[in-house]
Amino acid sequence: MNESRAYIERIRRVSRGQQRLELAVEPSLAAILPGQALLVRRIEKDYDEACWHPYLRELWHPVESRAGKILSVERDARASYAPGQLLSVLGPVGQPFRFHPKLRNMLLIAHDAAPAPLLLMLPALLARGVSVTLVLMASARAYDASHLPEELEIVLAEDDLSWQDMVMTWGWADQAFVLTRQAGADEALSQIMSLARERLHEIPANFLFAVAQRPMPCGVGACHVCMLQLRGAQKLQCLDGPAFDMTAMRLP
Amino acid sequence: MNESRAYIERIRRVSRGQQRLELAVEPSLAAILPGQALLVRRIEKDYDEACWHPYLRELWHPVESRAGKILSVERDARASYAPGQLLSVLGPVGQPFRFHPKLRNMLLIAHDAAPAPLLLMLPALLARGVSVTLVLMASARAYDASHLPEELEIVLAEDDLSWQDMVMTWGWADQAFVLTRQAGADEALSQIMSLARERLHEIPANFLFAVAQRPMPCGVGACHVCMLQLRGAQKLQCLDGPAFDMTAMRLP
Amino acid sequence: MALEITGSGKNPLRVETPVMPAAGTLGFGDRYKSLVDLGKLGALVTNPVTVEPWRPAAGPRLVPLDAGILVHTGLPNPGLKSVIRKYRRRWATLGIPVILHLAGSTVPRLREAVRLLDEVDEIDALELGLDDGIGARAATQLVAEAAKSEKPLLARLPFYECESLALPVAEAGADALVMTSAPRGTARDAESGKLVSGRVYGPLLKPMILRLVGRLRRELPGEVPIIGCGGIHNPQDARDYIEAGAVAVQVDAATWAQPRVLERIARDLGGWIATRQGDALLDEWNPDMGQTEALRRRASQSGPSRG
Amino acid sequence: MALEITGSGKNPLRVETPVMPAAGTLGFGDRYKSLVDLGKLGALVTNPVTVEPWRPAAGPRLVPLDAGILVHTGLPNPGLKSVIRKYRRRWATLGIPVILHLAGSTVPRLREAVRLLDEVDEIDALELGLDDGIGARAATQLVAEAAKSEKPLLARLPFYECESLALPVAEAGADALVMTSAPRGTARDAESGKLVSGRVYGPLLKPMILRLVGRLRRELPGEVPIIGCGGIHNPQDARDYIEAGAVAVQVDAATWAQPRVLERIARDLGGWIATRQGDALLDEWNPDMGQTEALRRRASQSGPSRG
Ligand SMILES: Cc1cc2nc3c(=O)[nH]c(=O)nc-3n(C[C@H](O)[C@H](O)[C@H](O)COP(=O)(O)OP(=O)(O)OC[C@H]3O[C@@H](n4cnc5c(N)ncnc54)[C@H](O)[C@@H]3O)c2cc1C
Ligand SMILES: Cc1cc2nc3c(=O)[nH]c(=O)nc-3n(C[C@H](O)[C@H](O)[C@H](O)COP(=O)(O)OP(=O)(O)OC[C@H]3O[C@@H](n4cnc5c(N)ncnc54)[C@H](O)[C@@H]3O)c2cc1C
Ligand SMILES: Cc1cc2nc3c(=O)[nH]c(=O)nc-3n(C[C@H](O)[C@H](O)[C@H](O)COP(=O)(O)O)c2cc1C
Ligand SMILES: Cc1cc2nc3c(=O)[nH]c(=O)nc-3n(C[C@H](O)[C@H](O)[C@H](O)COP(=O)(O)O)c2cc1C
Ligand code: FES
Ligand code: FES
Repeated sequence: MNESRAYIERIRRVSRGQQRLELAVEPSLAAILPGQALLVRRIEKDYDEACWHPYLRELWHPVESRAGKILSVERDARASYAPGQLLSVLGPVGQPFRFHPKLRNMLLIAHDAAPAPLLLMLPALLARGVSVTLVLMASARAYDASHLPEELEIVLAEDDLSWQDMVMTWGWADQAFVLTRQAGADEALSQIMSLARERLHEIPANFLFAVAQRPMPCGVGACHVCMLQLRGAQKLQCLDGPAFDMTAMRLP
Repeated sequence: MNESRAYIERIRRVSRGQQRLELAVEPSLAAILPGQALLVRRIEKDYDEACWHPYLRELWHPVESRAGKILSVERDARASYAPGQLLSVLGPVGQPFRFHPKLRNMLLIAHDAAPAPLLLMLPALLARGVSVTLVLMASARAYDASHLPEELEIVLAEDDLSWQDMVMTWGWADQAFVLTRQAGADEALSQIMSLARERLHEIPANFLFAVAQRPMPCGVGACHVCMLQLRGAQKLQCLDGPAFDMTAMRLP
Repeated sequence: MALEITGSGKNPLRVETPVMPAAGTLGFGDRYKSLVDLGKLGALVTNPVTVEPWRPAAGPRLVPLDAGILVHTGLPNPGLKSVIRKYRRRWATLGIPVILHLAGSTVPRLREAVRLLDEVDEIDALELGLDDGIGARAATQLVAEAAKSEKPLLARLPFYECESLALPVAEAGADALVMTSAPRGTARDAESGKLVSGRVYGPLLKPMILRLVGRLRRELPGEVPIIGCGGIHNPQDARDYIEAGAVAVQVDAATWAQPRVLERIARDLGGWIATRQGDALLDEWNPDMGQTEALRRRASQSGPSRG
Repeated sequence: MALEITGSGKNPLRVETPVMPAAGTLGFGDRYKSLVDLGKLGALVTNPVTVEPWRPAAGPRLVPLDAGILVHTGLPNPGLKSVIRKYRRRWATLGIPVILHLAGSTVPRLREAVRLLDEVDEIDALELGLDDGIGARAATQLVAEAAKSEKPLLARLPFYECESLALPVAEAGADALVMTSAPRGTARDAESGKLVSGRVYGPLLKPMILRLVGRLRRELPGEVPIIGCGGIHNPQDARDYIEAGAVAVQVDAATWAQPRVLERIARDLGGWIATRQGDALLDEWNPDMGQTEALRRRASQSGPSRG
């Protein structure tokens, strides 16, 4: 975790709803791992005068790392950015995802949220021959995934969050990561958890992970805004997250 | 007085310290007269969402009007602007300067302030053969006037605000406009007034004008922030100004 | 579909939309004509008027702040009689109720003011400004005196004493409480290096005053209407005040920054309230509408997250 | 050249620079290591600690505001004993004084807390957080109990009651007054549509709290030091508090937005105070220096523009 300066080197519209920003970053940041993210402020000068506008840093999710100094992040295409924009970057924030050692089949679920936080794992997993399925649920079904790798299987869930071959997908998966928006996360996770239970009877530890997306004012474990109450333990999303084993969560 | 949209069409660096922005404005604004100004907000979209950042509109001084739809304003070169920037403009603010009907010699004084508010009169006066002298005082001596018309006589005052040929300049002048910064305006005006008195014995009405530069939150006479207490009368800079006869002012 | 925004004692004050300018922001109805369609507002609240003439404050009057401004005008005005003489004809033509803001008074002066005002048909209500630091005793004496007017009385409470004054002022006869005047603050004028005292305006007032409105709506007797004022910059800000329990709102410094915001808020709230009152279904008359209604319903199911 | 920032009763608390984090912003000295050189701060004020463990608040904890944020964490912490056990070794290595912030207490709990704390050499002072809405009686009882500690006692006053509590709390034994905790407010969480209650942070707090500090500095006995806290985002904000009469300042949410701001303010004020104390001439050690000194001198000649 460090604060460093970066800038936007290039902007590419990659699909209907998404753009990718290529950031020139310090080498330490280019080594970021899947699961980790950046807390970013756009700044005018090297010294950040108006650090109250806005107060909260934006959480940017790297989706690709290149040449040891370029990170691509994926952002909603409606946000407007300019090449050359100077950035103050806090990062890396969070713990890398811990993958199953014998991972063959990965299930990714994005519920009501664009899947950017899940994408950095794709190059490495696909290169290792892991089959990856990305299920888009609720408003995430509108996500235009045309720019994602062809080997990735994309599934659109029904309104009741089910999908064709759901039994098979759950059965084959060695691990699953579920991304939700902050609002209503508990309800959504709990619904997905019951779906999984129906198919699997028992959910093992280290199998089903929630990827949390609370706002993070400090990103370093000081303000306690991002604290989660797990069964018997309190965890900080910024230090211990973003992935939490859903079997340890207190869901409604 | 109206609110309208405009945008920055072109930006030119005109001298060491100054840039000129060419604004595409509504035709009514292009007919602005010397003395009048614009209250400007830079906005992102047509509807101005964050009208609190900043609260105060900037006071922009047109220095040239062209083709019935382009206004040039002069701004400090350190401020950064981009072509295409959308603006919300309130204007015209204030009353036109009232020139002496038989004006032959005009004395302009800029004390501690860049002379932009005085420049829009130059094209018309010089074209009519009026001789115009611009005296730069205090920090205004650093103003780089190399882009101003050649017919304009530029004089740098001494530390005590005197200048060579001062007696003559005061004697010849049919009218004088004195521009000061808001801070310390009263002291500066009072000092210049006594200098004038020394040279002229008696100062006639409609001869010596102060050009006021208080901040103006509303620009339409509603908030009373810009009110001046003159002898026996209260005047609003935004409605009655910016020029006030110095013989009617209560100076220290 | 007029809304009553003062309590039931006197002829209630009726507005077509629960949105008006805060005293001191819009003049006397003679300014802003070319920028705001005054007829689309719920009412005009005049600039503050004192019984005797007041002169403008000396020294810096305004300090730009990060996300706000500090203002100290000294409330210059030519005194009540002149104001009435000068503006009554204009008020008659506005087509909306006129609320005269009375500032800086004593009991004898207020008596005089009420006598004058009750003769002026063009004025529909009084708003009494209570100064910061005023104790409950002084405040209730002033309010009781002003309440002798035949016209409905709004009392504008100071920010820091809003909680302690609300009940006594309501009991002393105010027909509505305006919460609040802008808080006092101090800032350095960069030009002169001087510290300047004045009132502070900015969007951060909204969460603070919204909380006061919500708390006091729960604590005060139901018949005392509350008018919310502080940091309103868009229709959603205004709706939040109404949902927290205000019957109406006053928009302050936002009008200076962007005059069209005031009219837009007035139009938006007018339609919104009409729809709510008539218990109509969500409709498409306003693009922001559906979402806010949905928010309101969700919010009213779950309530505030604390206390 | 150490500065004393608590009154003379006990061993005074000495700092090298009058700048520290506000309770709740910097953790317990274990976070921010890689971002802020803690040794350059005047002191560490810990996150709030309660005698019993507290759990995090349910529901939305944060609402982004225009030019601010609203935060409600519920002050989760594992309780005083655990905190001491967990962090005392770290505190010993920091090289700056440690001020433990105690929150949410009763007299018997405070008695227990003081007993525990007086045994911990790694803690140099106590800061007692007084909750909003606390009356003068309850506040003075808590302060009198906490003042029995051998360590200097800072009392953090709530925003809305700061003026009424300052004198009684000082008289009850506080060695310094922290003005103030962030005001409470309410805002709508856009994600859930819920109204959320919490504390409000933003630059607009500064003019309001600066005024309180200035007024109370004039009204309180000279021996009670005031520590200013609210809306500080740059060195000039901090200097303004010192010039208004504070001996030191606490920086709040700015640290989250831009951690290097905290250290920069600490370095700047450290040098500035040293120069002022030594009555040195303006010098060039800091680029902002000359101008501010000039402003200070002009300001001290002319004073604030109003009473
Ligand atoms: C008899 C008298 C005459 C005064 N004459 C002047 C004058 O000519 N010029 C001047 O600048 N100041 C005068 N004052 C001082 C005045 O009280 C405030 O200092 C000043 O108006 C504050 O200006 P402001 O811009 O902060 O207005 P604000 O303080 O913002 O005024 C807002 C509200 O505060 C209330 N208020 C303000 N001051 C008072 C007060 N003193 N008593 C009761 N309510 C108050 C008003 O009702 C108003 O609603 C006078 C005070 C008194 C008692
Ligand atoms: C016995 C007891 C146990 C509680 N346990 C919890 C809990 O486990 N989790 C929880 O969220 N809330 C608890 N509360 C409620 C708590 O009082 C507040 O509602 C909550 O801490 C406010 O959270 P905040 O983030 O706004 O913190 P803040 O209100 O910002 O806390 C800031 C300051 O307020 C002071 N303060 C806050 N609350 C109190 C209080 N009740 N008494 C005295 N000072 C106070 C603190 O000293 C602190 O300096 C408890 C209250 C009591 C009396
Ligand atoms: C009769 C009278 C006339 C005043 N005239 C002025 C004035 O012209 N300008 C001004 O700024 N203040 C004026 N004041 C205000 C005082 O300077 C002071 O600000 C006011 O009494 C409030 O004081 P406070 O800010 O300490 O509460 C006047 C006060 C009184 C009582
Ligand atoms: C013993 C006790 C435990 C509490 N635990 C919690 C808690 O876990 N989370 C929470 O948000 N509030 C908790 N509260 C706080 C109450 O819900 C309430 O917010 C608090 O008493 C302050 O109320 P007020 O906001 O109306 O002043 C607790 C209160 C008490 C007395
Ligand atoms: S973001 Fe502050 S503790 Fe996690
Ligand atoms: S700027 Fe508002 S009255 Fe002149």
